[in-house]
Order: sequence, then C-alpha cells, then structure tokens
Amino acid sequence: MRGEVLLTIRDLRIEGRSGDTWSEIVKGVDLTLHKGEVLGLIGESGAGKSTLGLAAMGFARDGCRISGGTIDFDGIDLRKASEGERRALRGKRIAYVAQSAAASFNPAHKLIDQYCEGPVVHGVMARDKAAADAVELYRRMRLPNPDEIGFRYPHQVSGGQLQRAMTAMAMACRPDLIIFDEPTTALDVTTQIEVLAAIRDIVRQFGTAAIYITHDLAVVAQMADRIKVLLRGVEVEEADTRSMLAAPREDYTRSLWAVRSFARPEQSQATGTPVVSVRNITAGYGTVDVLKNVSFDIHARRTVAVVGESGSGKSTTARVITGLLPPREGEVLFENKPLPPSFKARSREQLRQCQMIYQMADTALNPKLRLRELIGRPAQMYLGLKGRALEERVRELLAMIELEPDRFIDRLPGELSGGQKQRIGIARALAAEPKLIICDEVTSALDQIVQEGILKLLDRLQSELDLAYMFITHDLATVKAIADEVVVMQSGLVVEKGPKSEMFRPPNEPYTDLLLSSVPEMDPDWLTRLLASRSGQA
Amino acid sequence: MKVLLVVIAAVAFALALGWVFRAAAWRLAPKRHTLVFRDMPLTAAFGMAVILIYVVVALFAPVLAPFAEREVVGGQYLPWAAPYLLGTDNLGRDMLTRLIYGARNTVGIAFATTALAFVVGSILGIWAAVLGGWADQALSRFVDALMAIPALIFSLLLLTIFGTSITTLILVIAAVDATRVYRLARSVAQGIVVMDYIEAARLRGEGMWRLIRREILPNAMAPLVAEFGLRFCFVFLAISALSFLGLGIKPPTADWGSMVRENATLITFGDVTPLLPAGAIALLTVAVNFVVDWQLHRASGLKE
Amino acid sequence: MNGGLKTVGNGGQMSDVWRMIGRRLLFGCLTLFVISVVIFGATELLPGDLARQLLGQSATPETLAALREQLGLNAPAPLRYWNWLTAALHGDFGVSMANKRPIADLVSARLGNTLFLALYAAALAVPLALILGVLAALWRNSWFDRAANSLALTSISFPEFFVAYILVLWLAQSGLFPSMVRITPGTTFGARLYMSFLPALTLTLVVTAHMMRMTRAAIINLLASPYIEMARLKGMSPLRVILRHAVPNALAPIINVVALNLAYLITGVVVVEVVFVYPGLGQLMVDAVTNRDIAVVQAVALIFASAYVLLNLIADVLSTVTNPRLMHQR
Amino acid sequence: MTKLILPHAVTRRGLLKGAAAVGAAGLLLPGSMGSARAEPKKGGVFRVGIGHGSTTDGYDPAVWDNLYAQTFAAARHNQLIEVGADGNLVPEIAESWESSDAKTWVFKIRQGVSFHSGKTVTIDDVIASINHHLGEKSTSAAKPYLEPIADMKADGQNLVVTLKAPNADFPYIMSDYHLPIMPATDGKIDPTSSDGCGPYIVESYEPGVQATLNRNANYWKTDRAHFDQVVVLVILDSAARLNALMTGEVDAIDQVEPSTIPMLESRGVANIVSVSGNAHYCFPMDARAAPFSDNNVRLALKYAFDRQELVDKILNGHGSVSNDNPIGPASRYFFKDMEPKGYDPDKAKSFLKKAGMDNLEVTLVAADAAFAGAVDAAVLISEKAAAAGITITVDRAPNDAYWDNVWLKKPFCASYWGGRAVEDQMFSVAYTKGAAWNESYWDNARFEELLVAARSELDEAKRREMYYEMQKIVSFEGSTIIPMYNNYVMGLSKKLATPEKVASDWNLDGFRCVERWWFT
Repeated sequence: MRGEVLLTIRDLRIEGRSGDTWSEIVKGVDLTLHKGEVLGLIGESGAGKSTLGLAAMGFARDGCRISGGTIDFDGIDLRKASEGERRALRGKRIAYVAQSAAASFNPAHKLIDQYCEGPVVHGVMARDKAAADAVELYRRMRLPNPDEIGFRYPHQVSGGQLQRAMTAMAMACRPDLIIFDEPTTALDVTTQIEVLAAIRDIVRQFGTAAIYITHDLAVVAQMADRIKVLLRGVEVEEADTRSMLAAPREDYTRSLWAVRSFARPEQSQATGTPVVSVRNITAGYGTVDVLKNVSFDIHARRTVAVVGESGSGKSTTARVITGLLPPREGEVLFENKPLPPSFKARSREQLRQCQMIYQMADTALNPKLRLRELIGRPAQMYLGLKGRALEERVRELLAMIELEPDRFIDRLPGELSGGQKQRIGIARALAAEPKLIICDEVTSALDQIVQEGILKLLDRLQSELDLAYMFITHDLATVKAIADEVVVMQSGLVVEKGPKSEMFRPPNEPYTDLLLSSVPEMDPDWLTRLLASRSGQA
Repeated sequence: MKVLLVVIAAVAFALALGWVFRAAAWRLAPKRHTLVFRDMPLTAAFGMAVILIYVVVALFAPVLAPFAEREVVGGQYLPWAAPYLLGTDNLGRDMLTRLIYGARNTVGIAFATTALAFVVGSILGIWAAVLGGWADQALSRFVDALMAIPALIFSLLLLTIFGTSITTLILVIAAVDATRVYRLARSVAQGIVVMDYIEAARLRGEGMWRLIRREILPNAMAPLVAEFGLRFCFVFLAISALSFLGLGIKPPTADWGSMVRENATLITFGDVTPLLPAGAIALLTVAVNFVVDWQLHRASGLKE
Repeated sequence: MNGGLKTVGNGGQMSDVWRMIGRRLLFGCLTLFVISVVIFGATELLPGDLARQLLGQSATPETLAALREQLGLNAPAPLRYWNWLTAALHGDFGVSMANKRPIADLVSARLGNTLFLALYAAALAVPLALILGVLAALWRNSWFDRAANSLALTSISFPEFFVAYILVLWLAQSGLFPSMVRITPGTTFGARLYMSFLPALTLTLVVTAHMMRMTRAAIINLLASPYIEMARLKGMSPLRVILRHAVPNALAPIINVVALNLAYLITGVVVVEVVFVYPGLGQLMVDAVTNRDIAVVQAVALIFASAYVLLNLIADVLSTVTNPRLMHQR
Repeated sequence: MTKLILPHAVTRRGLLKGAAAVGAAGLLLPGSMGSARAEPKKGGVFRVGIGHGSTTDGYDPAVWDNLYAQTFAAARHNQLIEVGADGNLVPEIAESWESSDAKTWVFKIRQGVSFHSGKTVTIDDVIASINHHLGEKSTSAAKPYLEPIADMKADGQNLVVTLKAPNADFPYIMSDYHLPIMPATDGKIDPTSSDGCGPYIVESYEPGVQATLNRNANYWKTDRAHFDQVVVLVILDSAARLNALMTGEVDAIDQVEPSTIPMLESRGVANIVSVSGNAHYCFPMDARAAPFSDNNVRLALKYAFDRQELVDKILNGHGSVSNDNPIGPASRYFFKDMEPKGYDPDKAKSFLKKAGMDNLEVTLVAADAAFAGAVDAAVLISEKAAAAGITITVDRAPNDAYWDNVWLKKPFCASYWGGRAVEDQMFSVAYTKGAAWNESYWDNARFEELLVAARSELDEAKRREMYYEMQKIVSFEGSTIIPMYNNYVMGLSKKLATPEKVASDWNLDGFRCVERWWFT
C-alpha cells in the first residue's frame, strides 16, 4: 500500500538558543514518509517532535536554526530552496495544524476569511470558490451549521470545533502533507473522539500524507500507520503501529506503556470527622450559577477526585473551598466548624490548613523569586521560622520532593523543568503543614512519565503526612491511579459520587459511562470499534 | 553634503566606541558576565560606553574641568581655541567646564526626579491594581483628571505656588510624571494580579506591602524600565522648558537645559554653540534607550 | 498604555458600547469637575490676583478694593467657584475679567486654530509613525530599525523650541516656508496649510517617535503568538503577516498611543505656538494664568480636559469595536 | 517647551515706567541709511513685530501697559501733546499751551480735526478722555499721575487746568500715552471702542495676535503716516522675532537680543537702530534693613560692580555706564561730570572696613522679568564682587509674579526704569520718602528739600544746580545701584527709512514708528 516517497529527511540537526549559547535539540534524525502515509511522532516534551515536524516544512522557530542534514520534499531540497520557494510550498503543499486552535486562529478575522487566505494568496482558487469549498470541508469535518460557522470569529466557536475548522483550513489547498502537532491535547476526552474521527476520515478521503505528533500513545495508535519514538532529539525506534504496540523493542518505549499501569490500592474506608465538608454549595459569578447544590466530604489520608469536563465547575468548587469565591448558599466546614466564606475573613491558621497546587506551574510560581524564598515563605509566615531553622526546613522540603537542596535552593523557577516546577508547587504547599491540599489539574500539563513521578510523590507524602487531597482532573487515567473517592461533575451539578471501585464498574450514570468509554485505549482498533458501537446505539 | 559626512563620521565613531567598549568589557568583566557582554549589540555597547563616560564625567567634574564652574574667564562667545577648547558662553565662562559640570547637575537631578516618579507612580499604580474596586476607580479617575491638565501648565502652577528650590523642582516634576508612571504600572500590574502566584500569595494571607514589593514589582520591572528610559529624557526636556519660565535650575549652577535655552537664539544664525548641551542631552537619551532596548530584548527571553 | 481599555460587561454588543460611552461620558464630566476644582484651587493659591495684575504697583489700597469689588473678587473663594460653576453649567462661561470680551469669542477662533494645527500635525505624524513602526517591526533589529529608532529618539530628546529653530534655520531662512503664521479671515485653506507647515512639522517630529516605538513594540509583542506562526506556516509573506495578522490585533495599544499624542497636540503645544507666532489656545491659557484671569483659565483648562477625555473615550470605543472578542458575543 | 512668559513680555503694570526724554537723544545710525532719508515716500504695508502683547489686552487706555498696546494706540490715536524725536514737546491736539505761574495751564484745542467716525474733536472729548482716568471709581494707571490736577474746565475751545501746586513740567504729563483723545458721548468715552483721531483706522484686531489698520485719509497731519496699511504683530519669542525680520515677514522688530546683534549685523539683511535714552537697569537695596542701612556697605557694593563688563556682556555694548544716577544722559540736567565709580575691589574693601566688616554676604534676587539678562547680570556681579570679599548669592525668582513677590519685598533685587520725561518725575516716583515705587525705601531729608524747591524754581541755572546736587546725593548716598543705561535696540528691514533722529523716550521711535517711518 505504500506509494512513492514524499518526504525524506536525513541526519537532520537543529539547534536552539538558550540564553546566549546554541545547543542541539534535534540530533541527527532520519525520516521517510510515503504519499498517503500517516507517521506518528511520539515522545515527551523536549524530545524535539514539534521542531522536527516544523522542519519538515523547512521552518525553524525563532531562536532555532537548522544546522545540518537534508530535507527533501518531493524532489525539492528545502534547505537549499530560497525563502520565497519555501513560502510557496507552505500552506499549499505542506500544511500545519497546531496544538491550540484557539490560539492559532487569528482572533481578528472570521474563520472563513482565514480559510480563504491560503488558497487566494497561493493562487489556487478565487475567493468565492474558496468560500464554497470551505463550507464543503466544514461539512466533511462534521462541523455543525457548516454554512454559517465560517462567519464566526474564533472566540465564538468551541475548542473541538475550532480544531476541526483548523484541519479543514489545512486541507484548503489540498496539500500533499499535513503536520498535526498535538491537535487534540487541549481537548476534553469526549470532544477528542469527534476530532480524532474527523481528522482520520478526511486524511483518508484525500489520501493526504500526515505526520501526527503527540505524546499520547493511545491516540497515535488510532491515527498512524507507523510510529517513530523520539527521546531528547534522538530516534529511539520506529515500527509499524501494530508491531510497536504488540512488541516494543526498547526499554524507553516500554516505559511509556508502563505509566498507564500505575495505580495505588484504595485506602481504607473513610472514618471520623471529615477534614473538609462542602455543604449544599451554590455559587457563581454575576447572575450565573456555576455551582448548584454541591456537597461532598474529604477525609484525612484520603484522595477525593473531582472529575468533569471543562466548564463543569470543578475549579469553581476549589475557589469556594479556598474562600476566593464566597458561595451564595451553603457552607464549607473545616473539621465540622464553618469557615468564613471569604478568605479575607479567615485566620492565618485557617488559611494554613488548606493549601493549593495549581495546574500551570509556570504561572503559579513567581518567576522572580528563588526557591529558597518561594518555599520558605509559608514556613516563615505560618510557623515563624527564621534564619538557620528556615533554611533547614527549606532543604528538608526540597529533599522531600526529591530535588537536591544544594543544587536547587538558589534557582529561579525559569531554570526548572515543568515537572520540577510542579514539585516546587507541592513543596510550597507542604511548607505550610496543611491538612488539605487541593490539586487543580496538577499533572495535566506534564508528560506521562513526569506525571507518574508527581503522582507517586503525592501518594508517598499522603501516607507520610496524613494529608487529605482534593484532586481536580479531567483525566480518568489519573483518577484511576490515585483516587479513593470520585465526584463526577457536569454543568455545576454533582452527577455521581462514590468510592473509586464502584465508579469504574459500569453501569453508572450515562454521563459517567460516556466519560469512561471516551478514554483512548492502547488498541489500534479502539476508535473504530467505539464509533461503531456508538452509532449502533444511536 | 557636509551634514551627511558629519553624520557618517559620527555613526562610524559611535560604532568604534561601542566596539572598543564591548571588547574591553568582555575581557574585563567577571567570568559569568563575559557572555552577556560578548553578545551585546554594538548599539547597546555604545550606549553603555556613553553612560559610563557621563557617570565618570559627573563624578570627577572638578578634576576634569579646566576651570571653576562659575568662573568668568574671558570675553563672551570666544571661538574654539586653547585654552577654551569649546569657546566661552554668553558671560565669558568656559563652555567645556560648564558642560562638564552640567553633566553632574543635570543628570543627577533628572535621575533623582525620574527615580522618585517611578517609586511613587509604580507603588501607587500597583497598589490600585491589587486593591481593585472603588479605591482603584477613585484613584485612577483622580489621576486621569490630573493627566488631563497639560503637564507644563500644571508644573508652572505648582512651581509658582511652592517656590523653585531644587527640591521643589524635583518634587513637582516627579509628581507630574508619576501620574504617567501610575497609569503604566497599573495596567502592567493588572496583567500580573490575575496570575496564580498572586492568588497563592493572597490565599497565604500576605500583606499588601509584600504583594507589591516581592510578588508584583519584580515582574513588572521590564515595561517599567523601558518607560524609565523615555521618562528620563522627558525630565530633561521638562527642566529645559521650565528654565524658560525662570523656574528651572537656578544659576549659576550649570545645567544643560538652561544652557540650551540661554543660547537657543544663536541657532537661528547657524551657530553650533547651543547644539553642544542639546547634543549632550540627546546623546544620553539615545544611549539610555539603547541599553534599555537591549535589556528588554534580553528580558523578553530572546524571542526574536 | 492600554490600561484604558475596559472589557465590556458580559454582553459585548453595540448596546454595550453605547452603555460604555454613556458611563465614560459620566466619568468624563466628573473628571472635568475635579479639574475645575483643582485649577480653581491652584489659581487661588497663586500669589497676587487679577486686581493686582491689572492695577500694577501703583495700586492704592482704595483702588485695589474698588477693582476687587467691581470684579467680584471679594466674595469668598467657594462662593466665586460656585457662581462660576452654575454659570458654566448654563453654558455661560462669562467674560474675560481682564478685557471684558466674552470668553466664547476669545476661545472659539483659537480653538479652531489649535484643532487645525493638531489635525495637520496628526495627518503627517500618524501615517508616518505607523509606517515606520510597521517597517521597523518587519525589519526588526536591522539597520533600518536601529536608524529609525535612533533618529526618533534623537528628535524627541531635543526641546521642541530647539527643533523649531533648526527647522526655521533650514527651511525658512532659505525662503521655502514662512517662519511665522499669520492667519487672517481671508486666508485660503491651501495658504493655511503652507503657512502652518513648519509648526506642523515640528510637532510631527516631536510626537512621531513615541507612536512609532509603541507601534513597533505592540506588533513585536504579538509576533510570538501562535496565530502569527500559523500565518507564516500558511506561507504568508512577512509583510502580509504583519499587516493582516499582527496589526489588527495590535490596534488597541496603537489607538491608545495615537489618542494620547493627539491629546498632546491639542493641549501641549504652547511652545510651538510661541515660536511660530501661532494664535492657539496654549498661549491664551498662559496669558490668562499670568494675569490670574480665572474665568479664561478655567474655560481653556476645561477645553483641554474635554479634548483629553473625549480622545481617550474615542480610543476606547475604537479599541472595542475593532476587537471582535468584545464586539461579537460568543 | 518654552518660556511661557518671555523676558519683557511681563512688564510692570501701570504708571509710566518710561516717559519722554528731554534733551538730546542719542542715535546710532548705520551708514547705509544716510542716503535714503531725503524725502518720505508714501505707500506700502508696514508690519512691525513686537515682543509684548497679551490676549488680555484691550482698547481701554486705563489698562495699557506694554509696548504693543502703546504702538497700537499711537497708530489710531492722537494725544494733546506729542514728545518729539528730540525730546521736545510738539503740539498735537493741543495747538499750543501756556502758563504764567506754572499753576494754571491753558491748552488751546486744535480745530477741524475729526475722528475716524467723522465726528469733530471738541473740548468735551478732551475733558472726557482725561476724566476717564479720574474719579473715585477709576482704577487707571494714570490716576496717580493726574492727582495734582485741582480743577479742569472748558473755556471756549481752550482747556484750562488748575494744579494744586505749581509744576513747570506739567505739559509733559499731558503727553502721557494713557491720555489719547477719544470721542465722548454724554461726557464719557467708550473704552471698548477703537475710534480715535490718529493716523490709521482699525480694520481688525485680535488681542495677543495682531492688529491691521488702514491709513486715515482724513488725517490732519499731512507730512506723517506714510504707509497704506499697518500690521502690528505680537511676536513674543525673541528668536521668532529675529527670524521674522530675517525672512522678511516683518519690516521692523523691537528688542533685539543683545547677544545676537553682531550676527544680525554680519548677515547684512537688516539694519540695527540703537537709541540711547534714560532707561536704566538697577539693583535697589532696602535702606531700612541691615546691612544696607549702612551707607558704607552700599558704597562698598557700588565699587564692587564692574559696570563696564555689564555694559559689554549684558548689553553687548548697546548702552552706557551709569554712575548710580537715575537721571540719564538724555536729560536736561544730567550731571555729566560727577566723580565716576570704577570697579575697585580695594576701595570696596576699605568701605567694608569702615562699616566694621571684613566680608559681606548678601543675596541678590533676580529674574529676567526685571530686564533681559538680569539673571546673567547678577551672576557676573557676584563673580566680580568676590574679589572685594563680598559674597553675593544669586537667587533666581520665577518671572511670573516677580513684581508681586520680589520687587519691593526682597532687600536686594533687580529692577529697571524706562527713564522719565522730567527729572522731577523720576525722583518723585522712586526716590522720595513714602513714594509707592520707592524701591529702596531710601529717605534723605536734604534730597526731599531740594526736590520740592526745584519744582517751582523758575531760574534755569539755580534749578540745574539743585538737580546736580540731588544726583550727587542719590549717587553717593542713595540705596540703588544703577550700573548702566540700556539703549533701545531695534531691527529694521533695509527697505525701511526713518527720520534723522529717532526718539529715545520709548522703543520704536517713541512707539510712533507707524506714523514717522516710511519705505524707501
């Protein structure tokens, strides 16, 4: 089934600038892609997947440069070609679909105008023809209201729809090759399925070759004919999708599998007074109620996972507990005593007991403070530590989160990796010696291997320090791994709650089942089967 | 044609100065800064060289100047010849000496004023952004109102009311300038207060002062520093303008702004004398902004 | 500098824009009120008063008292302010206390002149600044960028009067342009443009740098956005990337800085008026301050403040209507 | 950004800060102008740029206070008496005047003169014009000046004025610029009207900007008012004035900045006219306050002034050294041979010693509002005085409100006088005890005695003797340092011609350039 060769990359080397020096981020990678073939590129962040994908367009991001090797696209040497020649290829014969469609659509223009820009500028179609074509492709991408949706601005369209519109846009000039750069990573699981299906269909319909970049093996398994695994700019292995899934050759590849297998045993049953009780909370912004009559308890040494898709009210619940958003009705009890609704009215001791870890470690750590102060500050504030004692405590905390105190204590957050930053977030929470830690999507921005490390660390700390966790996530794999109890939320309502063991055993509420069934599985036929079964039900 | 040649010569000289400075800084700087200096653009190197020269001149003015600051050494408007290398001014004082002392006085006062404006403006601006609500609205509307009064006329009113000592001069210009800084600082801080680490600090129960000083200010520095470069230059201009009104720095203190004013009429006749102090101001402005641009570029994570 | 931009409630349609305009106008009136109090207070604090200024030192205590009585200066300050305010609210700004001419007459011709010069300078400066800013962003860190930047910085580091004198030296003494402006009722529009060229050019040099730097910065600020990368990956030329993809999103800060500079062109040009003998509002205000002619000071200050408030409002409205996220609800 | 208030734009309001000079007016004329002076020619538009004028100016003579108002007034009005270029009184609306006892004065009003409106000038108009400045309600700057009038009445077409005390110089008062003859209705003039009987008729006027006037075809003086049209422009900035002259946008300017004179001359595009009169720059000391209460200290300071350097550097030579004498070389009774005071630090020291001091520290307050270059002058003075052991700290005050806050309030400051028509005026206004403008608060019994006696002394020789003695007292015992007389310096286009003699009482040919000058 392989056609002729479309893209050949040999010994590609790409350098990136960090500070004032250049270092290699892609270190001699080879790649061959045939017409109509889909190649999956998989690896953790920093593996050089995106950089390699862009290099296939002859493009290097600002601060990067292609320093060696050849890129041959259908007989054109992209490294030797002039910028004008490369520009003529981009968008016309090689197209790109970015990770975040919301950020990659220009907020100032309507979708259809952005669609038409490529064909018109590249001289492929006249504007009116392109517009008609856009409606056709929107229809094929199964977008609702294909006739009308193009006349909306990006912010008026949901994330999953935008991602499909972007794929349609990439198809506008009927390119030979499309680079998909993590197109579904930012989407909720239920949405992800629709997008994956739409992408797969359209690529097959047009026989377009594609490079599909992702960190999620289960996703790539549905999409790719072949898979190439990258690690720190070097190829680990490459094989047919089925053979790779069946028998990975390298340890590293196997370790990618292993992540999914982490699960801790469920803790003993909840006993005693809960650390925090949420009682009939109704809350919202302006006149809109985001939470409606939400109640649940969190006990010491137990992890309550709050699950739901974006907009379900998970994070708002956390804001009510921390006092950032005083509820309209209901109350929050701490060890059976009501907490003042606003954090401003809470005592320092009450503030100390409940700490928070944020999803984006980048924005949660003040980039201008050194770890010494970042971690030390809560200890200094709440526990009155000073001088040597404080320094000792910071070192102890760093050791607790498995970072060498001597090497890290004087670093700035910018000098850390994503996983390390998240660990600092944990250490900062621990420094207050709280009873409850709210973890708001703490692992969703991280690579799977790193995620596992963080989850294990949280697990260990819980048993050592008798902590209660409230774990907000949309990722059911994480829930499976760490939760004792699960609270499923949808549109501000608690749909279902109960121990994990019950939750993962269908049948449940329909919504819970929908969520559960949407989690991709490591089986190349999973998507096909799922779609078939759903259409069968329908 | 002559003008073009002069411009080319000046640019060549500036590049050479920048190059020499960079080469020297790169070799003399402590190890961990070596790279910073080696990769600095020539414009920034030139800027730093100029600033360094100004600082040295300002510090060692009495040593460098051939005559005393206010000494009348001869006739008026003597030509450029030894011992008066740049001639004499309208009262027969040595121009070079006046320029050298002017560096000390003008730069010192301009720096103090700008710094004060920034301290007051940015603290209030950040404070308002953190506080939000009606306090922010009230303060911001008031500052808006002050900004709607033309700066020069407002300064004139204030200085006439409060007198014209150097201290009042600094306070008044700083007050007028602080409104502009306030506006910038507030808008920058509004972008920062929505960050999770600010939320974290608030939830921790941090006080206002620490929020401003440790959490927000360090992160708002880049745009503030950029603004500092321009504001610094506007302060020179404000002092120069006030010298017109007889409200600037008092004679016989040498000050570039006043010197420009004193000799301004001569430019009508194509005389270069008034260009000297004006040039000194312009050179410093350009130099400061070159360095600021470079620092911004570095701070922006070398995205370009 | 884009702090003025307010997100429009949760609606975001045209009606919200009107609501915003209404609210801002209300705030504007409040601002004007505060300014009138500040100006009145400051003028009160100034040493000497109108009577003294008019009479000079020959004033005997009797004549001084007589004149103060005539001028109504004997009433307590708050009462005088109140009288002024009530009259002003009825649209009567009174007469100049110094020469008894109605303030409306005094101001109207000069307001026209000031606006003409401001618009003239803006017509030169805004396109120039935008083009230079866009080109500097396009060829960032090139020699063009640096040269444009250095020139702009140099032009703003010279005092205005100095720039004006140099332009006179180069362009007026050779007879190309007149060195002063003499507008008479019979002056044609063309002649007016020609006569006012040098002041307009001076102002252009003064305000271009700021707008150019902001335009450049606003555009460069966006160049790291994913949608800019997307545009490049769609094979768009650098110029098209900037003009079609960056500029529309950089409009808010650009509009704001243009508004700020327009406000400056209206309110801050006393110097240029003096050097080119241009009969504008600035000189009127300074004369009035010198003479402690409070009615005129107030009237001009309020015109200046209104210009400032209105321009800021227009900037905010434009920022809103050019931003689809604020204009088109989800 | 610029000076909002330019030096000279702020003048002291009110009463006659300068007035007609009597006697020989000095005139320095560039050689090139000699030949052009044969016969005045008619025609042309005369544009004059003046460094004064404000938007608050108006038509009311009671508040005129600057050169712009004066020149504009001279272009449309006549007065009873004109001061001629040589300083002598010339009949204008008053055809002649006489008095037998210097107490009752009779002015004969000229017949057949009409206002621009066509109305004939009558004695009623004259009386109303003077009465405008008198009376309880008047706030006119001329009011104190007319105070000596006991009674004023019409006698046919004659005006009869009776004074409270004899004054030989009374006609000079009637030449004052505040006293134009304006048409009266019901015994009152309309102070908002531009109507007058002068050489030009107002076409348009915008205060603080410009005035355009056309020649009055019915003007009674047939040998005057040569231009078809006159444009009087306000150009406050001295560089702008220079530029306007050099680019030919105006034909004449006043107040050429001394430092630019040599360059303007070398350009050869304009003529410089420099007229020496009685105007002088001075530094009053508060005679009541220590240390100035001691005449030795005052003398020490007087000898510590390098007068010649001030003339050279502040006036660029366009002026002359004054021996602390408010009576200028253009005056009838100028004491030319008074013992001069050169720059003499040793003598200054010896006077200090007499006062029981080794050194002296004083503060001198100055602003360019006092006179152009006042601050520079103070700095120069301070530098030179150091050699005599006198430390003068220069304190620059704001131009705005200088005359309110500094003058008459600070013990040592800068000031100026436009000179006075007659010696008696100069002395009465600024050197007698209790006078409102006695800026030094000086008080000398012998001086007062001489002043009163001289006023009614009709013997010329005796009078001269008395004035000489008064000048000597002021110079050596007075409390005002007067280092220099400043010239009036004007810039004229090469096309412009002036009479042989240019008046020295005021700038711009006694501000009558509009009717005295012509185009060649």
